[in-house]
Amino acid sequence: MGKDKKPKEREIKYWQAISEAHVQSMERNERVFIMGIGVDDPKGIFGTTLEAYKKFGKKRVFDTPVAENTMTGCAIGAALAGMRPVMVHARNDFMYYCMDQLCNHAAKWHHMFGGLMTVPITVRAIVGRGWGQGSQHSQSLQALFSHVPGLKVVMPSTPYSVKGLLMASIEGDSPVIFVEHRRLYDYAGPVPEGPYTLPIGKGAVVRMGKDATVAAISYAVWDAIKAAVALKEEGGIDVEVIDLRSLKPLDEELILNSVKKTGRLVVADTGWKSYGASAEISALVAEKAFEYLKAPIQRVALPDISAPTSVTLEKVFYPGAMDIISAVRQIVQKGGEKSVPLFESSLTAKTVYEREFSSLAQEKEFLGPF
Amino acid sequence: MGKDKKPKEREIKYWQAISEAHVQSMERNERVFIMGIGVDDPKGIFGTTLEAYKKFGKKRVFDTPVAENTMTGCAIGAALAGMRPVMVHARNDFMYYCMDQLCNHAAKWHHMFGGLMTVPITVRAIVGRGWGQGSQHSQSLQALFSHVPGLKVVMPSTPYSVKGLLMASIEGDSPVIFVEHRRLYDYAGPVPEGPYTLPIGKGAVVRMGKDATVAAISYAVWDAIKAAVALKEEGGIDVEVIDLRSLKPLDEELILNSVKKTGRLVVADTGWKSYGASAEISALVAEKAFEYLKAPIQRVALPDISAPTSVTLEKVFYPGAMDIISAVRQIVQKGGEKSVPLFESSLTAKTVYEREFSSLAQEKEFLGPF
Amino acid sequence: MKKKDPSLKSIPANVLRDMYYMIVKIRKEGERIAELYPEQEMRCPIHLSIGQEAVAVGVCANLRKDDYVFSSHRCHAHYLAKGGELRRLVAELYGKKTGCAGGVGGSMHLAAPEVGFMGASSIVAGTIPIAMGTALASVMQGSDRVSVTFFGDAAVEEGTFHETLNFASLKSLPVIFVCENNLYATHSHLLARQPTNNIFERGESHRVPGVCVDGNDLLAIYQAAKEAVDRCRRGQGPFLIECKTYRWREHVGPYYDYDLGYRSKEELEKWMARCPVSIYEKVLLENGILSRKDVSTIAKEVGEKMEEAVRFAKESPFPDEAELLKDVY
Amino acid sequence: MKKKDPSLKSIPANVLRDMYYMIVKIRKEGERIAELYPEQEMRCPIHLSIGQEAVAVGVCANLRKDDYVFSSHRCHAHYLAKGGELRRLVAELYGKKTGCAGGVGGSMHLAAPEVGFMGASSIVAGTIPIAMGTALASVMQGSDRVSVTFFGDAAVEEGTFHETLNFASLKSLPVIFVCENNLYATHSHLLARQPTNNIFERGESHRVPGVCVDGNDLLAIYQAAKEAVDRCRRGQGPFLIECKTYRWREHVGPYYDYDLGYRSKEELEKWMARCPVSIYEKVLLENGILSRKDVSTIAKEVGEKMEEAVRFAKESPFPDEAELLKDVY
Ligand SMILES: Cc1ncc(C[n+]2csc(CCOP(=O)(O)OP(=O)(O)O)c2C)c(N)n1
Ligand SMILES: Cc1ncc(C[n+]2csc(CCOP(=O)(O)OP(=O)(O)O)c2C)c(N)n1
Ligand SMILES: [Mg+2]
Ligand SMILES: [Mg+2]
Repeated sequence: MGKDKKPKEREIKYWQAISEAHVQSMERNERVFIMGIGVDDPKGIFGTTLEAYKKFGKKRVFDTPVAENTMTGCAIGAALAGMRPVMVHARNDFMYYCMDQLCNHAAKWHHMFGGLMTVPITVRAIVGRGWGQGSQHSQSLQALFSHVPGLKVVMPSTPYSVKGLLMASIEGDSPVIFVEHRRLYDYAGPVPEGPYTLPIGKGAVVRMGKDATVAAISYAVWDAIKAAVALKEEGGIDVEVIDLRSLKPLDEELILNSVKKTGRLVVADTGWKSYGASAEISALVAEKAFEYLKAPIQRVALPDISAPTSVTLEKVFYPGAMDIISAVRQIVQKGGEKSVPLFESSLTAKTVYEREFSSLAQEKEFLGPF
Repeated sequence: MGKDKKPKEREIKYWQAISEAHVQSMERNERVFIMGIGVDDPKGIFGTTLEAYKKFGKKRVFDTPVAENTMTGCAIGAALAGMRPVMVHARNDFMYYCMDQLCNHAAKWHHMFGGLMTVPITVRAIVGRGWGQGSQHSQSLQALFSHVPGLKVVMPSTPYSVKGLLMASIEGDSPVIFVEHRRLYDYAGPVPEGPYTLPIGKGAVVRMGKDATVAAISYAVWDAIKAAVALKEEGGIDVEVIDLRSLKPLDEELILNSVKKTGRLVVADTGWKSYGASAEISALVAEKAFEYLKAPIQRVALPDISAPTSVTLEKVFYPGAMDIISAVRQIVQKGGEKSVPLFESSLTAKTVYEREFSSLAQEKEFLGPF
Repeated sequence: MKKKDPSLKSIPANVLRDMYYMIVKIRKEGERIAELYPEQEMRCPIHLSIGQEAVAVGVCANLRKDDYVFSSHRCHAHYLAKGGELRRLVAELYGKKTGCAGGVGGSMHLAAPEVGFMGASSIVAGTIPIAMGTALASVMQGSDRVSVTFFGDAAVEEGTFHETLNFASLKSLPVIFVCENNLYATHSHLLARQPTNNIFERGESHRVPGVCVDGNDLLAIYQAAKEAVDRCRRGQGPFLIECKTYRWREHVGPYYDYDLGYRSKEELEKWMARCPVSIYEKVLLENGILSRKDVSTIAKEVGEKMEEAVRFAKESPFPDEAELLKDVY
Repeated sequence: MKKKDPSLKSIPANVLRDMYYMIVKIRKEGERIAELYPEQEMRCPIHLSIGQEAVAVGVCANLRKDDYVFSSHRCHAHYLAKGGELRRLVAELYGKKTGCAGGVGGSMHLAAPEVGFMGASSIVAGTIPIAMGTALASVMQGSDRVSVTFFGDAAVEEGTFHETLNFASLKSLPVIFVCENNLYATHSHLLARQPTNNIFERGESHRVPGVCVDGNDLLAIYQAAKEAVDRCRRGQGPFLIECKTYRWREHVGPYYDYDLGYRSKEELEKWMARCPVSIYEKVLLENGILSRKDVSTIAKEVGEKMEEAVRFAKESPFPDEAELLKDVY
């Protein structure tokens, strides 16, 4: 993909890449362990912890009570004592419970004591979108974590990057919130067999273009790619797609350089729009690449509503490739015109588009596990 | 101030206006009550709950255990059963503990059940900046609350608006996070004696100008006014200052209209810069008033670090009027130039400026209560 | 349990019969939903209470319409037992506009405030403090309403459970904590999460009395709940009831799951042999409260109601797009 | 307490003397800081432990340098008792570069990881689960280190306290929970926040044993802690020690505050009459472990050390601006 050297290895799925990252991290460093609700159960967090459990057993892969805040504090303490805990949340929605330990403690312990200690914890935060998960099981909370100094926020979109970034997170000395979108779990791609890390804070250009930049994150990268392909085929619009890979630190240079070239920006995110991650990318560019901008900056993100479960409402609720297409069209064809709010986009039109591009990714309706 | 009819009444302080809002809300509606750590103690949350306690006693103004999450859930339940609880946090930092009840429950209960129920709770969230409160006692977390759909976020800057908006929050049917900056508590201003409400979601132009807009919130409004006066006196730059008053809902129209007139925007916030409230205001304008913009949008906010306690570091850490002045100068005089990161601003220069403008507001060093 | 139960005397016959009707209805709902679920028209995760129905019925039979009830992800039984409409439940599962939450909430977010079923949260322990809040309101309003929250054995691991016990005890609030201890949280055995299986004792150091009852014995639950409700109405403060029971189907979804390996088929069968519906039916038959004929009449009626509800749900319209924005502020 | 204490025999004389030295040092630190604070050169909120010193000393005397200790907003005593440097503490209060946290942390965030004092949090109950985490690490690493967390009586109201008891008990972790029950949280009496004054019992239903000791009796604390530490080192799991004690000064700041009205002067005086330093001093004098001369020598030495520390702090440079960015990622 893009600037990364494309390894020629076998293809594996996103969830398998996570699994592999776990196993190899644990092989390389005996201080690494995994904890969380269900990590040792027969389903092993959508399969991602099964292999590690099989290999390293209950001592290094263990279940916890349902007590998110305390178990986070426990991970912090273990980290202070030299361990490298990986904590897993099957839904990031449950992490509201542990905001105190994450934000008042993990995030602050290093700086608050003048740099005396480090807290190397990795917190896997899964976004559960799909099959009517609804308001408390499908949130995408990266913006909250990105706002709090002292936390890194990583959000990979491909099997290749998820493995390299997870290994880097586990190896690094900072607390990392590692956000995984469940819809990516079945996506396959080339992944080197051996251990490797990717630098946290570096994004990647995944498709070159000159007319507009789409800066995207996680699952939205795939929507962006679909949109780019369609825009090229249909209207000859050349979109550059950036996979941000991490929100904190953010690869400012990559974004700014791209916008300096294209003069136009659409930001695509999986979270809510207002006060969301997309706002930061927009504000960055409005501050530091303003003079290159030829059109308003568009954001494609969730409307400011909690997620409904009904299938009809879900379809309207979630933006997709079509919303990115229409956002790009607006700024490329007639810069400066008011954008239509996402949720006003018509369901019918959307469905047609989704059928059209469904071959571009292995996406299919999620039917469980839940 | 600005567009509001300026009442000719007596002047009272910000904390007294809060106290009055409590008392009058409780007089008007017997379902209103106040709960929180220390609300009934001899110091009464910096005096704000003393009068209510004196008048209505322990039944309607009561202390709670230190259990933020549960007490928030308790407030939600009471609200579902027809009460109108006001919950007080002497520091908003403690609210990380109750994010689950606030964000997964209070914020969602109305929409998640298809509008069957409402949760009329008001949560007073005090920002504790001052006297070395440090990393866990001086955060300003409005951006987190603003991101989550279903919560209103109000953040008044004056005695007049704090009374009217607090009464509106208590009267309204939505959960409101009511953020009060402790540095404002001693600020005096005209406040009508009787009960009144101000609409949540309406900002105010507090100073008219044509060269640049400074959109500010809470304590930053005062810095913005100081900056505007200085810029006018020294360089003839005419700054329009907007007091946003609430972040959710946000008075988009007011901001956009001002920027359409001035063509330039600086956003001043009391929280961290990255993924903060200032990013949303910037993104809004970069999307909806792009064609009117003559210069990059600047943000004046906290650097992405947790607050230090040492007095020397605190002085550098907090931006002030001088940072707003320099942000405005950059975009008015030489649009498009790179901005200097706030924390690089020199301490000496800053101190000089602060002395210069100290007469403009009653600000003084905070020496307790803690 | 198969002997004549002296407690039967103290319970009016119509209450006994109503409870039977209700437990049969709840069982039917669970089984029919399990049958229909593989059609993939109910597009949300569904947690069935099959095997645990007695708890909801025994507790709610002691409540008035204006008492408050809250629940968790596994909430169908509680919704029905408190008087929520069956067809609006099923419509909600199908994501329809006529659902009890307008199709927005789904299976884990049922509500029927008109009968005091104030909602369910899919966040473990989420409604424990909220239920207490309604109890606080009752006290402040001078009413003798009682609040009940139903939750699983994992919910006691969340700190909010203890925080709530502390405050409820401090203020003597009329709230009853009903734990359905089905031994598992998802696939995790209780003893993998808690040092010992003694949930009913967890209130002791907070001065909240607790009892442990057979969660498959409707009458035992009814009696325990009655005592707790009476206490609450008299202003004597909160109460904790642990009901030992068992979930027959998988944690989420319609199937059996002993093949997964986290629990055995033997364990399941042992519990199925103690079916709460059969146990109760037998007592009523033996004591002449119900006849065989009543049983089949009720079965038939409940079956028809269920089919009617399914029809209603399937035929109901989906919410339209504007609905999504309707309840936003 | 004023009689010859049999427990004295079992404690080596040098330990008894070291504990005396430490309690005198901690008292001196508190009193001198209280004197200096009104100069307004220490620009951060300061929570003094005057009156509660015995707890820190009695517990930490049982710990090795490589054992872990955590604390809360009221942390000076624990920092010193675990071996943290006095002058770096004072420098931290003055916001100096030479402070134990480089002037970034302030009074509520002392740390000295080089002697196992792993930090303090100003969030009530914040370090309770973190301390448990270090205990988990010790077990995983096969070491016999023990972890201790000190907290106030309000911390047991936060759910994380119970969550931690549950997990620590489940895994038999070597962590000791030391509650300094000084009857108040800020201005709020314990019985306004908890149904009953029985903190040591709160672990029972989690199978965490607890004891309640006189928090002003250093020897009693020493003995209780010894037992708890031994248990932990033997792998027998967590322990809860409640120490009943009293804060002499205001919650935060250097003054007395009985005039505020939330507690009486009589109550204060009753507790001051049971000064933990005097009680212990008397025992040592009566038992010939210390002479009057030792007492004055120690007083003098401690006084000098304190003055040296103050001088060091005052003369130390402030951190420079670049410092602010140093430990950021
Ligand atoms: C805060 C939180 N953490 C984790 C989950 C995931 N989760 C859903 S159900 C469940 C198990 C609940 O077990 P229990 O309380 O015993 O209820 P049961 O399903 O057995 O009825 C878990 C852990 C959740 N919903 N909320
Ligand atoms: C989570 C949280 N809530 C509230 C506070 C405010 N607060 C600071 S100290 C304190 C009282 C603590 O009382 P206790 O635990 O008894 O300790 P003590 O001060 O008596 O030593 C409170 C409520 C806080 N620091 N953290
Ligand atoms: Mg269970
Ligand atoms: Mg106390």
